[in-house]
Amino acid sequence: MTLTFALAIFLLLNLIVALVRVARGPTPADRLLAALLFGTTGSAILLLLAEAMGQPSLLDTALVFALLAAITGVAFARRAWREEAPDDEPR
Amino acid sequence: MSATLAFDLLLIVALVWSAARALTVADLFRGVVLLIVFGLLMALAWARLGAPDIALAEAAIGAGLTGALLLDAVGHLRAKREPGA
Amino acid sequence: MSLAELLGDALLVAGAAFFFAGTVGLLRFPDVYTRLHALAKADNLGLGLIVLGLLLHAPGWATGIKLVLIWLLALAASATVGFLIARRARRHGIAPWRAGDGE
Amino acid sequence: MNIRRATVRAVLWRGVLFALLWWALTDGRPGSWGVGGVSVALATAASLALLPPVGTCVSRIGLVRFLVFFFVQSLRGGVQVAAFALRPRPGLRPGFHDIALRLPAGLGRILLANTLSLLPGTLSVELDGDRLCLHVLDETAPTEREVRVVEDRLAHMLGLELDTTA
Repeated sequence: MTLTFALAIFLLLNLIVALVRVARGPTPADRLLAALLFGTTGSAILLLLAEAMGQPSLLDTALVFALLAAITGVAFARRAWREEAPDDEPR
Repeated sequence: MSATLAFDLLLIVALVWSAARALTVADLFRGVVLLIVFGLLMALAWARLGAPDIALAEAAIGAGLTGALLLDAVGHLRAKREPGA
Repeated sequence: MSLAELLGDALLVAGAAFFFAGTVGLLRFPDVYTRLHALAKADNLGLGLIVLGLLLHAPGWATGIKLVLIWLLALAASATVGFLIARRARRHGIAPWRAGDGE
Repeated sequence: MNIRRATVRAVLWRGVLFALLWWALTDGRPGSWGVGGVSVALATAASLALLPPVGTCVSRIGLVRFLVFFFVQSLRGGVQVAAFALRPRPGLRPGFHDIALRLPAGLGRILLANTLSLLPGTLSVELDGDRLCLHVLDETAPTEREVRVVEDRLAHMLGLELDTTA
């Protein structure tokens, strides 16, 4: 087991734990954090996979992840979140 | 258990979890967020399967573009509902 | 194993450690603003260290520039999205947690 | 006259930058420069439309100094957040902090807001006119002093005048 692959597994575990937390909420703002998570952790996993699997073209996918984090984040914040979801009580 | 198998199993669990949640959740906004999460995890799965080009397309179209459009649609639906509510 | 590779491995492990700290922060911090702090700072530093570690393994300039570009994009994305989320949250009246409120 | 020279300089610098970007993205393969040339030209045109060249030029020493400062500070920021997260009792004392900016409106302020989000203990929440609202992790920290330092460095890098009366 190479170090890069072990770290990729560790980061995936991190991502999943964080995603479960983000999906719980409680406010819509907490859910939007998923965009940030994938931008950083997702592209880090892809970078490590590119090294571990010897596939440099995965770097392009990581680039798209980082770019999309910005686009979905802006779409989230500017377009979708006009009011509180009915079942979301702000703390 | 080999390292690759561990990674793939984790990914599968996360994929099934996000897909099931996206389908069963009542609130539209949460559903769309979970769909985007599913799309990005799917891109990771394509990367693991050795198909970086499909991973690219999945992340850009499946998660990014579709997600942004659906989020916009949710926003419009809410804006429409607001005056009547 | 050369010194550069050893240093690269150390940087990769350090980067993963910061990602771990970011996740712990996300789980433990009390409100959305403090969670944004955790993600914007710890995760970006983690990604930066991983990029630096991979640079020491990297086979050439083009790959190196691409790696740095990924980090810069992630930085810009977190700063922008973090700002937008925090602004929205405040305009929607999500109250910040204050010391003494209890978790 | 000065404006025209600034434009020429901007076109040259940005063109070189985009060409370098294209080279990196295509892993230096020579066959793609047909599409690449068109892309570089379009990207330069788009960047000129979106961000018109400013009269002042970016100081190179300032840029390097700012980058070094940024790296050191973001390392500090990450360590600080990690310490807060991993301590048995986080001991957070968060709060909002309003600051009057001395930088002129435009690129400088946007860069400042984005930089502060990545620096220790601060997160930009609202940029309204010349007021910047920050969320800080520790209310007792000397936030204002740190913001002034970043402002000075940014102004030095971009060749901007600070409004010291504010």
